[in-house]
Amino acid sequence: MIDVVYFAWVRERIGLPRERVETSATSVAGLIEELTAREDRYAAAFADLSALRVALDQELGSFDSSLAGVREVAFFPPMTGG
Amino acid sequence: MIDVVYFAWVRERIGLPRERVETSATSVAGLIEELTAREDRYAAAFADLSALRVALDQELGSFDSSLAGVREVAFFPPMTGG
Amino acid sequence: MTVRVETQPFDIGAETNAFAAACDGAGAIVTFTGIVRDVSGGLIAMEIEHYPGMTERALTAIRDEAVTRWSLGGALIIHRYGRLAPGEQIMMVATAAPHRADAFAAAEFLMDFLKSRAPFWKKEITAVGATWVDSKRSDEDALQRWQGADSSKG
Amino acid sequence: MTVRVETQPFDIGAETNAFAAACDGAGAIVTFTGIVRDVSGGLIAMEIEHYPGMTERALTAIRDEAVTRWSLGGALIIHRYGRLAPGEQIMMVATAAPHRADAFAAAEFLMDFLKSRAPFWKKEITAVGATWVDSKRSDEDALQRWQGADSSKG
Repeated sequence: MIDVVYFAWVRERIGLPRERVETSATSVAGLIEELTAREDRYAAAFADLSALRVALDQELGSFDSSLAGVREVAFFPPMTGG
Repeated sequence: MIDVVYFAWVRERIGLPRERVETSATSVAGLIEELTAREDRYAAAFADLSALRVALDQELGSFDSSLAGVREVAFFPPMTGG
Repeated sequence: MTVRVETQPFDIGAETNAFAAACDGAGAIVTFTGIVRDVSGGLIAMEIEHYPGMTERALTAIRDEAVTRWSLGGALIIHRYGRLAPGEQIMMVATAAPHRADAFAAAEFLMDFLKSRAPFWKKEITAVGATWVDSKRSDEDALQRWQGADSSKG
Repeated sequence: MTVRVETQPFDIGAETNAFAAACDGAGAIVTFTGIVRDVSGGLIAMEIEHYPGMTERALTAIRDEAVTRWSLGGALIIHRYGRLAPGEQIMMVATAAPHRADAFAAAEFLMDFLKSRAPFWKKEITAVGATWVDSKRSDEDALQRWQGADSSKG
């Protein structure tokens, strides 16, 4: 089980801010594949990975990152702070 | 007749902040020559021209600048504002 | 060396004075304040979302990196989230250093990293709808100037 | 678009707030404040001499040049003269612009020109005597980066 959190338009497209996901994926890319296969709203959110960023336990990561030991994965668009 | 004003250590070395000078010099360099010839304190102030700056009617100039039409000449060390 | 993430408005002047008072011995203080701009003329509000937990972590890391790169007498980051009206302050950074070059460089560094590496997202609310603000290529490019110079003193 | 040359202390925070309030529509505000530093530990006071008339003229010219180079929503220069104690503010500049790059560049430009082109001279008073502060080669060098770019927009 892993916590998956969404922000900004990713959250809006998927329709929820956070969920617990039962997954056998070992990488972020694997998790995205599983989610995309679930429902259209996930497929829509993950359609263009170049428009997405990922954080693993609140540190920026990449789609290649391993999920080993990770408790929380976050998906969001490029940040626009400041 | 021209007003000559001095600032910072130039003022201290010459011993006055401002004086009216009767001069036949046509350039700043000519004026410096005249002043230097006057007294040791002027010679001391003008000994190293690389350590001096000049302003003509409150605009930065150079030692080559003409005195034609100039009412006020200022001598001072490099500025240290800010 | 403060990092604050909060919803309520802050007083730029009061924050600046408090920062200056806390940075005893600094010769140079630089502040940057970002303000909600109504670029197109129809902005009702800006909504700022953030990632609680990661935000504080990211801001602290950025602040620590600035303190490592330059000899700072102080560094402050305040960033708001929630609903902001046009003209309200979004965020501010302040840096204190013995010399102005370090204070300026550190403030620009903080801003460049805040823009693209702190988990905030802005949404503009107008009468005709709401739009997520796109990240700017120029902001991503701005980060490049700090790469490969980790040990440089500005 | 204010230039002030004065002896009395100013309130950095109050000046920053007043500047921000006057710069309606600006997205980015940068301030720089210079403070009397007691570098060697024995400073009693700093005396600042200036050239009345030329000072205002020089500061106004520097401010006008900054406004020409960048699209500024506002620019402020305050510089004190007379006798200042360690820890007192010497001067401040503030710039407002739509975007942060312009606000930062304009503030650094104002500072670089103030340092070497505005007719102020500093003298440090210690228990053992008084010394005129030498101009710094690095300050003169800092001006070079603004040369030959008169028409560039930062």
